[in-house]
Parts: sequence; C-alpha cells; structure tokens
Amino acid sequence: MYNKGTIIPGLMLFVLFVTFPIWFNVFTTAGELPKPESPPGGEKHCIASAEYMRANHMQLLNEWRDNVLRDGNREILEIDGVKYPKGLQLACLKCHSRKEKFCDSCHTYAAVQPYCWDCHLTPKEAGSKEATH
Amino acid sequence: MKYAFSFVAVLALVIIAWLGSMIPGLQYLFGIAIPYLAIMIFLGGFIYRVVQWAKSPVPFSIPTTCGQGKSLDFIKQDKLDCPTRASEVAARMFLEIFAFRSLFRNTKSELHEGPKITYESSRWLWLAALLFHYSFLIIVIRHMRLFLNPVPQWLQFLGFLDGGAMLQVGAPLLYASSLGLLGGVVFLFGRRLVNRNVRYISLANDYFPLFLIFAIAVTGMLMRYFLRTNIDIVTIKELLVGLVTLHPVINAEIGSIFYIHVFLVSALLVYFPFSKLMHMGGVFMSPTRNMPNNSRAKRHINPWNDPTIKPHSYAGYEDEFREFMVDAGIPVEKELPPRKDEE
Amino acid sequence: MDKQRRKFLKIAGASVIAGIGAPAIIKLSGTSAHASGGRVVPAAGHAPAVAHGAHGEEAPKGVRLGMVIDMRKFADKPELLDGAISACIDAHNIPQYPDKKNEIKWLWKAPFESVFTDQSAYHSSKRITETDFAVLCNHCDDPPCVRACPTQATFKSPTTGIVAMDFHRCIGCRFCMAACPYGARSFNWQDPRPYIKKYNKNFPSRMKGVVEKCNFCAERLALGQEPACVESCKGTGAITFGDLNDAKSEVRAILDKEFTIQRKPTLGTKPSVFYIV
Amino acid sequence: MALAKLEQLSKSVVQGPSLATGAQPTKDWMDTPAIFKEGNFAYPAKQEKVEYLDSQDGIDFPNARIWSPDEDDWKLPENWQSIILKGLKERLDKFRSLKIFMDCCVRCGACADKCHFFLGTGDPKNMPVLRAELLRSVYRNDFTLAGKLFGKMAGGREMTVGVLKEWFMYSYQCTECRRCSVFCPYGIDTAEVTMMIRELLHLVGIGINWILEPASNSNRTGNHMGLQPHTFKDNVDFLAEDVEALTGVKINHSFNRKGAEVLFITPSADVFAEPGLYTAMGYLALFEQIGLDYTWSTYASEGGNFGLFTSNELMKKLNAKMYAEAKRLGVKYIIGGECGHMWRVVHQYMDTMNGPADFMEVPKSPITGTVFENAKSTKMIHISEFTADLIKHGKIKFDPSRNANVKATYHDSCNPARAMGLMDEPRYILDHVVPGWVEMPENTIREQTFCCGSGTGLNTDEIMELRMRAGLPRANAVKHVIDKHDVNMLSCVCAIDRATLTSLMDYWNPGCGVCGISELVGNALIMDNEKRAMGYGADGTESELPDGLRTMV
Amino acid sequence: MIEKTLKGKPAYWVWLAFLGMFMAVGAACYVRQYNFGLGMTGMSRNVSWGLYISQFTFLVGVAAGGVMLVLPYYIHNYKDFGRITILGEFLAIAAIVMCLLFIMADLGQPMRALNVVLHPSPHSMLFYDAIVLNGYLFLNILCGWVILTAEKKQVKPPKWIYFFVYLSIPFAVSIHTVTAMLYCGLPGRHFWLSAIIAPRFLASAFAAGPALIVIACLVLKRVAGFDAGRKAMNKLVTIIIYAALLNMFFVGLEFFVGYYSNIPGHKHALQYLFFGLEHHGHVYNNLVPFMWAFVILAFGAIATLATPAAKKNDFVLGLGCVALFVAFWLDKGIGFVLAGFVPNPLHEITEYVPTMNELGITIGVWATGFFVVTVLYKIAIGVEHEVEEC
Repeated sequence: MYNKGTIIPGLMLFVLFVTFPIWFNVFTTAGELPKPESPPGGEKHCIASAEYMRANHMQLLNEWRDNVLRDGNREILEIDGVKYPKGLQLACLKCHSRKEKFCDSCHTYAAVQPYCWDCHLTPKEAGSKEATH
Repeated sequence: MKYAFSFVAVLALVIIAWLGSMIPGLQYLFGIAIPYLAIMIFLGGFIYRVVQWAKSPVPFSIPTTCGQGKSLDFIKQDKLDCPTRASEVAARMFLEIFAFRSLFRNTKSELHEGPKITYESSRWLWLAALLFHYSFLIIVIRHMRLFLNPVPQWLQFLGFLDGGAMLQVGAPLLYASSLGLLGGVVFLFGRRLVNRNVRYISLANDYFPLFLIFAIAVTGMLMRYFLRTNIDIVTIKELLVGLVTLHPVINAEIGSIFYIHVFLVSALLVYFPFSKLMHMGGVFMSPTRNMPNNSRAKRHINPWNDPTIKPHSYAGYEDEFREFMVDAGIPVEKELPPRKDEE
Repeated sequence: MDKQRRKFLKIAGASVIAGIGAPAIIKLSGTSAHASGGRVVPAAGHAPAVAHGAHGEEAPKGVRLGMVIDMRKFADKPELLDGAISACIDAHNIPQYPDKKNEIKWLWKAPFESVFTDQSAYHSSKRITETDFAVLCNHCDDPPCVRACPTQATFKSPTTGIVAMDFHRCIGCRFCMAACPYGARSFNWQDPRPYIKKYNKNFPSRMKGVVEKCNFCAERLALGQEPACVESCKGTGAITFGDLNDAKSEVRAILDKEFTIQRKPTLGTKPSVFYIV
Repeated sequence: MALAKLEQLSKSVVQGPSLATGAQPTKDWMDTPAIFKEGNFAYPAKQEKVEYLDSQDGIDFPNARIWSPDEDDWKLPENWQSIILKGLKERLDKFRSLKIFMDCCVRCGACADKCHFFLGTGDPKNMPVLRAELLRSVYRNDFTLAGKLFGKMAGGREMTVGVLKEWFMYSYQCTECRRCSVFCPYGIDTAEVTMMIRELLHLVGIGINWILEPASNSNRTGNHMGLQPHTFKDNVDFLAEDVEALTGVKINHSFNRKGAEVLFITPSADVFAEPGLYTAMGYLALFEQIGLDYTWSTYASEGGNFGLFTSNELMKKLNAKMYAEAKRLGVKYIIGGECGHMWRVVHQYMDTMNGPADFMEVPKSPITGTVFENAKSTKMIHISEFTADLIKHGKIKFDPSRNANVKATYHDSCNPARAMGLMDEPRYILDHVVPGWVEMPENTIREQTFCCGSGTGLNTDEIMELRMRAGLPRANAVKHVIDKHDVNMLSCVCAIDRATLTSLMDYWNPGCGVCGISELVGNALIMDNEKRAMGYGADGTESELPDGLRTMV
Repeated sequence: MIEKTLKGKPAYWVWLAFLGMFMAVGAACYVRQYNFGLGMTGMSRNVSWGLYISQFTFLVGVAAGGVMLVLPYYIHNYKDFGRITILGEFLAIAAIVMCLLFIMADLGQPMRALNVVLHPSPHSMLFYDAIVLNGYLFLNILCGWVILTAEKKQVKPPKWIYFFVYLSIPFAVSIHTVTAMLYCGLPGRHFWLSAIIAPRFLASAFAAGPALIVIACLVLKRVAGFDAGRKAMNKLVTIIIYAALLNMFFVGLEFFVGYYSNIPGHKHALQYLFFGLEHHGHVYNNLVPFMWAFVILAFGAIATLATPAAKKNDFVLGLGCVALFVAFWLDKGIGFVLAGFVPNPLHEITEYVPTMNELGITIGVWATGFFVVTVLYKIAIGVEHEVEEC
C-alpha cells in the first residue's frame, strides 16, 4: 500500500464520521427513553388511541386548526362521554396539563421544535400570570 | 431500456421490504440484521476499495495543470490550478471536493454553419450536482437526530435551519433539503434522458442509483408527511439508538414504510462500495488533481522503476557511425582504427 | 359530517367516538333564531330582510353578525366602556404596551372626530365631543383587508360573516393594515407575552410578526357565549349583537327603531358595526 | 484516400448525421462495431520495425507480423485474450490512476463535447467517456465484483476481437491532449486510458508505423528522422549559414563538445523540416548573440519521444539518452527547445524514470544569473523560460518592427499547457518581439486549448481527413481571429504543431502561416555587429528583408 | 460567463469587499430583527410600512426603467442602444433582487413567505406583484443571459428569445403598475387613492432608471474602459428629461386636485409633505426638507440635463443624473409611502423615524444590489471586451 501517511488517516476520519453515532453514544451519557407523563388528573382516555396520537397528533392539530379558524367548525367532540373542544389549549392541555413532562419529553428526545408554543399557552405559563391579578 | 431495468430492480427492492416487513418476526431482519450487515459491508467495502486503490502506486507525477505553473519570478503562478506546495494542492482539492470546481468550468459546444464552433458556459449540471450532494449531506447529518441521544445543540440548529427557518409548511415541517434532494435527483435523471450525449453513454448502473435514491427520498417523505400509520418517532428512535448502542430492540409495531425506507438505505449502502458511487472516495485520490506540479523541482519516485532499462548506448551508437562522425568533424570517444591503406 | 371528520373517525376507530355534535350552540342574546345544531345555520326560511335602506345593501345571504353600539349608554356611564375594553383584553390575551408605537388594540376608545372622520363635529353637543367612542373592527361585508391579504390569512367567514384572522398563516406583510380604512388592525412588532398582564388560559397569545384584530369573540360564540364586550355590558343595552340578516333578531329590531350611523359608509365597505349617537 | 474538398467537409461536419450535430444513434454503442476503411486508420507498423524494437534490451514488442486493420483476420496470437487481460491486471497494479479512472467515472458527460475528435467527427465513441468505456467495460467484466455477477447489466463486456478493434480505432483517435481531464469533476484523464490501451495493443503486436518507425529510428540514430550524425550536423550547419547570410553575424556552434556548459536538445524536426527550420535558426541566432557556451548532440539529437505514445518502457529507454549524453559531455544543465510531448516527458517523467541527475547543477542562466529553482531536480529548462528571463533582465534587444508583416496569435500546445503549466512565458516573449498579437477566444486557449488534431503520432497522411476534422476546433478558433484581426501567423511552442498546423491551416485557413516563438525571437533580435541583408521592396526602396529568417530558404 | 466575476483588478475586489462589509452589517442587523421582531424598526401601528417598503417601491421603478432601453432597441431597432441594453437588463435584475430582499426584510414571518404561493389569492395585489416581480426577474435573467451568451459566441441569438424579450416589455410596465395598484386601490388612504399613481410611477421610473444607467455608464467608462457612446447617452438624456417632466407634471396635478377641490383628505398628505400638517396645535413636518429638496433637485437636474453642456461634459451629465436620481428617490423612496400613513384612518398623526438597525438592513440591501449589479456588469463588460478583442 502506498501513501499510507494520508490514506490511512483519511480512512480513519471517514470511519469515525460514519460511526459517529456509535462513539457519540459511548462518550455521552445516553439520555433515557422518554416517558411521557400520564395526565396527572388520572384521565385514561384520549380522543384516539395512543398509537394513533403518537404518530398523528401534529396532523390532527393542524386539521383542528383549520377546522376552527378557517371553517368555523368548532364542533365539540364527545368521546366516551368526555367533551373535547377542538384546540391544543382547550382539549389536549386540559388533561396533559404538564407540557414539560408530556409534550417536551418526546419532542426533546426526537429534537422536534414545534412552533405551537409561540402562541399557545401551557397551563404553567397561563398560571404564571393568573395570580398577579 | 436501461432505465426500465433499474426501475424494476428498485421496485423489486421496495416490494421485498414491504412484503417482508409484514411477516411476523421478519421485522428483526429488516430493522436490525440487514442494517447491521449493510453498514458493515459499506464500511468494509469502502475501506477495501480504497486500500485496493492504494495498493497501486502513483508511478508518475501527472497533475493536470489548469493554469500557469511556477517558473520565473515575474510570471504569476496560478496557485490553485497549478499548485506546487501541499497547501496549494489542499486548496485545489478542497474546492474540487466541496465546490465541484472542475464542473464549474463546464461549457457547451455547438456546431454552426460555416463551420463555426461556439462555446458557452453551461453550469446547470454544476448547480444540480451541488444541490443534490449538499441536500444529501444535510439529510444524512440531519438523520443523526434519530441516532444520538441527547441530540446535540448544533444538530437541533441544523434541523431548525433546514425545516423551520426557510419554509414553514405543513406538519411535520417540510425540509428544504428534501425538496433539494428530490429536485437534484429529478434533474440528474431528466438530464440522462434529454441530453443526447449523456443518454447515449448512460448504463443501467447509472440509472439504478438515481432510482434508488429517489425511492429513498420518496419513502422518507411519505413516512414523514403522509403514511404515518404506526410511525411513532420515539419507537423508531428507540430502535435506531439501539442499533448504534448495540442493543437493538423493536418494542412496538412500526409501519411498513419505515422498513421499506431502511431496506432501501441498506441497499444503497451495500451497493455503494461496488459501484460508481465510490467516486466519493476516488475524488480524493485522483492523481491528476491531488499532485503538486513540481516534478522538475522535486523528483517523484516510482517504486517499480526498472533500472535495467538503459538507453541505446552511446558506445553502440558511435560504433555504428564513427566513420561518418570523424569525417564530419564530430568529436568521438574512440578514434578510428588506423586505415589499412595508411599502414 | 365533513370529509376531515370522516377521515378522523376512520383512523381512530368509530367505537372510540360517540355522541358527538351535541352542545356547540351559538346563543345570541335574546334570540334563538339559529341556535340549533353544531354550527351557525343560515337563517333559511326567513323572508328576505328589509334592506337597510339608508345603506342600500343587497339582499342578504347567510349569517352576518353585527353589532349596534348605543353611545348614549356609554355617554351616561363611561366606565361601562372601560369594562368592555378590559373584558376584551382579558379574553384575548391582548398585550398592553407602554408606548403607542407597539399598541395592540381590538376594542378601544377614540373621540367622535376620529371615529367619524366623515361627519362634522362642528358645533356638536358636548355629549358628542366629550364622549369616548368605542372603536373596533367593523367586520365589513366587503372588507378591503381581505381583498388585500395575499395568503387568505384574513378572510370572511362564510358562516358568520366575521372577518377572521388565521394567525398561523399570516406572513406579516401588513398590507391589511394599509388597506383597513378604520385603523382596526394591529401588528405584533415583538413577542407580546411579556406585556400580557393576565392570561386567559383558554385562548392563545400571538407570536411576533403577525397582524391581529377583533374577532367578534368567535371562540366564545362557539361555546354559546356572547362576545366579551357584549357580556360585560349585559343588561345595559349598550351593545347589541346578532345576525344582521335575520329580520327577527334583536339587532334588527334596534336598527328598525333607531337612527344609526356607520363609519365611513362612502367607502362601500358595508361595516357591520352601527352606532346610535 | 483523397482528402475531401473544403466545402464538402465543412458541410459534412455541421450537417452530417452525427451525435455532435444532433442525431441520436439508434444502436447501443456496445452493439456498434468498428469498421475500418482506407482512410480511417493509420497503417500498421512494419514488421521489421517491430522486430527491431523487440530486439532491444529492456523493451518488448512481441508478435511482429504483417497484418492490416481492414482485413477481418488480424492474425492475433492464439492466447491474445489472456495476454491482454494479464497485461491489464499488471497495469492496474502498477498505475493507481488507471484503477481510479476505471472506477470513478459517473458518466456525467461533462467531457463529451470537450474532445476535438468528437467535435470534428461526431462519432459517439470519440466522447472521452465512451472511449474510456471501451476499456472500462472489459475491466468491469473481468475485474469487478458487480461485473462478474451482473455482466452486461453492470456495464461489463467480454474481451472480443470486436472490442480489440474498437480499442485500436479509438485509441488512435485520441491525441492524449488532456482537454477532457480539465473538465472532469474527478480529473479522469483519457490520455492515461489511451496510453494503457495502446500499451495493451502492443502486447499483441498491434501498433502503427508512424509511431514505431520514428521510435526505432530515434533509438538507433538518436532522432526520429533517422538522420545520421553527419547529416544532422550538415543540416544545422546550413541553418547557421543562412542565419549568417541574413544577419551578417557568424554563428559559432558545436556538436558533442565535452565541457560545454549547456546541452541543447530540440526536436529533430526543427533541423529538418519547414517551418521548424526557422525556429532552429532562431535558437542559433539567440545563442550566438548572448554567447552561450552550449553544444548540440547528435546522439541525443531528438527532443521528442514517441515512446510516450507507445509504452512506458520505450519512453524511458528513449528518454534516457538525454541524461546519458549530458553526463558523457559533462554539461552543467540542459536547455530544451520548443516541443510539446517532449516537454511532457521531460517535465513529468524524465526525473522519475532516469533521474536523479545529480551529475549536473541547478540551471543558472550565465547571462542573468537567474537560478531556475523550478528545474532544480531535473536540471532541464525550457527555451521559453530561458528567453523570457533574458528579456526580463534586458539582456537582449529587439526590433519588433522586423516582425511587422506578422500578425500573430498564440496556440497553447496541449502538453506544455495541460501537463506542464507553461502558458505565460511564450506570451511574455511575444509581447516583446512582435508589434502586436491577439488571443484566440477564451475557450480555446490556455488550459482549454485545442489540440492540433494530429498529435501522439497521428500526423500521418493516410488519415488526413480525420486529422482535418480533429483539427477543426483549433482551425476554427484561428479563423475567428483571422476574420476579426487579420491574423496571418499562428505561433506555438511545439514541433508537432509546427508540422501539423501547417497542413491544418493550408486546408481550413489558407494563407495563415505557422511558426515557433523562437523564430519570431530570431527575427526581431538585434545582434551585435549585425549587418542585416537588405532587399528592395515593391516601391523600389531599400529596406530590411520583410520575411526575416524565412527569406533565405 | 460567471467565471468572469472571479477575475478582476484589485480595485474590483476592494469595491466588492467594501460592499461586502455593508452586506455583513445588514445581515447582522437582520439577524437581530429576525430574533426580536419588526419592533426593531421605527415602524408603528400607525405607520405600518417604512423604509423597506418605500425602497421597494422606488426600486421597482429602477427595475422597470430598463425597458427604456429594451423598447427602443428591440422594437424600434435603435442600434445605438445595442451596447447598453444589456446594462439595462442587468440593472433590472439587481433592482428586483433588492426589491425581493426588502420585501423579505419587511415580513413579520419571513419563513412563511411561501404561503403566497401555497395559498394563492387572486384578489390580492400583492399576489400579482409577486408574480410580475418574479416573472420580470426571470425574464431579465433569461433574456440577458441568452443574448449575452449569443454575443459572446458571436452568433445570432436564437429566435425564441425574442418572444421573451417582447414579453418583458409589458412585464416592465406591469411591475410598476401593479406596485402602484398596491397603493391606489386602498379605500381610505386619500393620498394613494389616485388614478395618476401608476402613470406617475412609470414616469418617475423611466427617468430614474435610465438616469442610473447613465451614471453606471459614466462609471464604467472610467473604471472599466467601457464607452457606451455619446449618441446613446444623449438619447437616454432626452428620454430622462421627458419622463422627469411628466413626473413633475403629475405631481403638479395632485396639487391641483387637492388644493382646488379643497377636500381636506386630498390635501392632508400634500400638506404634511410640503408644508407640515397641524394637528392639535402641533405641526408635523419631518419630511418637508426632503420634499423641497426633491423639487429643487428635480427641476435643477432637468435644467442641467437640458443644457448643451450635458451633451458634451461627462461631469455635468453625471451631476444632472445623480441629482435626478436622488430627487426621485426622495419623492418615491421616502415621501410617497410614508405620507400615505399621515394622517391615519382616525386622523391622528404619527411620524416615522427609522432606527439604526433598520438603516443597517436598508444599507445592507442596497449594498447587495450594488454587489449584484457590479458582478453582473463585470460579466457584461467582460464579454463586450472579449468580443471586441478576440
């Protein structure tokens, strides 16, 4: 083999780059699997199955958003006797009242930064300015 | 019909993964075993190919000089196109690899009546190639968020730049790089069909990677935006982090589209070292680009130089022509033997 | 059921969802003209309402929510308007900036000469010149802001006639602000949250870079409540809210009875807010 | 075959159905055989020349025989396939460039319309990528996993006589000019591929006479022309006399003189054929004026090296004479004349093959004292470097008006431009020796220069139409400046160019001459004690002869 | 041809670096604005468009001005414009790039800009503006590039390109007409609600655009050895004078309508611009000096350009054109947009003063425009030189 001096370091760099995730996870304290907190209020049912919500909640919220804002379709869903007005703040956060322990746990894990929170208030935020008045 | 064959081949891969992933138990094959195998073949194959290349020496210094070389003080050297120092070579290689500088020079020739031949700059290929490769790179890096836990800050920022900063479209957000990759692949494929010259030289193994990468991009986008049944990013990341920490687990049902995507990527990884895709490694090792043009100033060594090859010797030459040389007054090493009649 | 709902049902499994569609009622105060079902139903079956002669409008179609503001009541009790404004602010998480530059206003006060720039205040009574008028989006029947918007982020709701904003789609070009002849629109020049005094946890705030304005409390209407300002003036008759296209509605009854004026009627925007001066 | 009339060829190039003019071939290239007709191939090497070369130490030219490309049976040795495959294997192991170039091509097509052969003939296999594919298809079939598994689907193809014939046809329709390499994103150099194919063909006794005969001449007599020492000397002497007749200055030159400071080597064409002669006269005048202590050699009387077009071993053997002679004569360094492929060999191969030349000194101009650091290992400098340095230091004086009847343009010869980086030195000289000169269009000069169309031993008359077609891009660029600026002289620094461009100009641009830079130097040079020959112009007034060095012959 | 931008004299690089510095400042300012919001600017609830949109409006005119070369050259076969038509087309490209950058800078949610395409709104003038601006940009790039390429190859341009050349003429008119329609279709903004806006925009565009081209030619003559020819210059000056006079005439008409009709709404903005507007005892007159400078410079420039000296003396010619360009910039690039917001719909007055950050972005965009035009002109001049020399 010729030009070992450049080719071997080059190959090593390449292998390091490709295997970056392996040694990254070796040298960092790998984070835990996210455990989204169940609703503190003990609610057991959501508007759809957990599997469905995990995969599709963002699209459902988008759909709701258009329903509510654009189509004026603000029907309140009633499922198993529980009423759910369409809306992130109105429906989801009522049960999942701790965004930090619910939404964020997975979003952080998967490095997703939804811009929902630019407008929508978490119960914690909402609470922060309730007491002052 | 070379592209039809490649298309069918990719389609077959999709169907294999689709059907396979639906057979209970085979998820482990498609989600764990094949990816492991693929990455090992990729790395092993890549190293093997590079080492194979490296086993052959570069016997001669053959840089393509694309500018004025270093000579006299008052002649300005083109340090990028005719480098003499290692740093200049590095700069040339950097621009070659990261800016596709040679392709930037591309021209298009036309024959006109006369005859008259004209040349115009033609940079669509350069642009599309940049778009394609950089989109691909960004996509690969971006996927690291699914392998790294915790996700480093810079990676999150990249995701933000790619997904949110440019276009806030849809949920989940549309990535600019997805569009870039698709656009690039479609252009490169269209070019193979439309450009006469390229169409004629294209082989099935030129179409295959294009279809494969197209299929990878499309399945990825389908999975992200449309076919979300059983696509829970947490489960998927759990599997992928498991893969890189060598404790792979599949804890929940994952949609077929994921297995198809992963299988296609595995196919690409396996295909890579044994195909023209190795240009990724080869571009670093092309002797016409990575050598300094200093062969008169510094002797380049050829390991198999054969010292036994000697010139037709001067002695032999003089022996043959000595008489004429002496007659013509050309100095000789050995004088002519005294002529017989003079004896 | 609309298509998306059906899709949703299909995905989630019908068994999970039961008894939908019950209680979303828009109950407009005093009337129940269209208070059934899950949505605001056009006032079908009613005889075409008498054209609001003075303003020469076309024969109405569908619902057109509107408002009559009786300034006489506010003149008598100025704190009533303050209450309405603060109810509005509380309901919608409207930030309160110290400087005029950044102001976000949905419902606010302004003098007669500012509100009715086409009317002369020359030698008007003190009651006119010294009373603060309530100003808000006119929810025009032919809104220039909707015409101007390049993304349909502001649009006229086909079911209620409300000129609504979709904050998610607004690109912040502020064309609507230039187009609105009533100065009813505000822009979020910065993140409003630090300036929101009190949060209504059932309503979002806005992000920087989008335009906002009065929405006739569409979110409250959906729950069968009255707009916040209307509710805060309840019983005084200062603000009457209802369907302008419904001949039997309370607003129409007042409009039939009283002399009302609209802001800048010459511009042809057909405001849905009427004032009794 | 008679050469087509200009009008016919002009039409054919632009309108003839070819890939370059927009006709898409219906048949796949793998299914299109090479068909040989009189006129589209160079004659095969004479048996005795091949046998002579085979008899020399260190080089192999087996399978000498009488054969002809236009016959079906090429009389190949029995085991020709295994010879070729073994040869390919050997070369893959010896040349990393070959491996890389076989593996990395993505067939992007950037090279396609860069080749002068493709532009002139429109033959798809003259696209550099496809020319390389001729070899690559065999490589893939026999040396790669994908090819072994998938064969034709992976672009592989078996080594057949048909393939061999294609190799012969298209490796001799490539002048190894490297223009494609400039544009290739991986720097794939078709010249390297062509060299390998030609080497492989020689293994089975396939070569052309126009290369092997000069090569064998060069080996035996020292130069391509086969000039024996006394003839060579006589020719130079004649040129010296001509210079004296023109300038009135006696030229002092010597041959095989031991102890000279400098050995001067130039392509033998310069002392033998027009218009190279005038360039040689330019050297003589220049060296005389500056009083250079130099000698010619009859043993190393050839700068050119047809081994470059044949095989590595032959190249090395022929080239070795230069250092051998320098050592024998005990010179301090070597100056090389104007030549293209000679300089590719000197610049990129000589030191590696036959160095180190530690018996010489780093070249240092005795006139200006400039040390040529760029040649400190090879110890050989280009006449243009040497002359430019003299001009820069004001050591020679010119009267550019002596070149008043010359309106020049400059042709970058492929090898100095793309394998050496010699571009601005000749231009610098031109700036000083002619009253004015112009550049050809920018896509046809410097690193993008077009080949004369007849390099690498293809300047043989039996393929004249092919040469004229291949030279068209160059000729066309010259025509552009002729039309626009009344150019009448195409200057260059290459002996093959001086020969081939003359034919090319006579065909495409009659009236345009070809010259070496040193000819223009000699013309304009003001010599000490000179007494220029005078003549009478059309108006009867006496003046210096307008044609300079050319007048006398 | 892009490669021509990579080789140049030191002065070229120094100039580009100089511009690059401002571009960097602009970019830094933009990052601040992006993070904080448009509150970084001097704009307010009442003056909701400021420097960005007014620069945009003016630059649309500069872009449209290029048609004053295209039209005579391609339709009337006026050969003297042969050498400079490409300059007009390339100037248009740079101007539109600046327009688009200013619009992006002005958006509250720039990352949603694509919504204009995703949710097309045929009733919005901004939608049409997006179409015609991008269309005109595309047409100029296409036509400029194809024709310059043909020139470089020294062959006739392909015939199909003339379709696009002719198409670019109505597009040039439409970019400025549609931009005028952004304003003149808004009820309740009296100053803008005038049918003369579009013609006035076009008139000022056809003066300011060519004036900039004349300036560019004079600069190129000094730094790049490119001579556009006196005849072409003089023809351009004639066009400029007529267009400038028309613009001044239209401005005068606005005064007539406002003051003769004596309708307050029609007078307010003019009053505010030229004399100061009194409201609740305070006189608002921020823009008065600018507007008088506009009037003086405009008439001064017209007079200067009309003198015989302008036909002979480059300095006088340049002075006249610079004065005219500045004058119309003051008019359209400052006064027109800002005055539309005074008084506001509630007849209150808020004055607008740009912030430093806003100025930084504005200068950055202008520098980008100059950068683009420099680079494009480098290509065009390079090709012209190449064609002449070899």
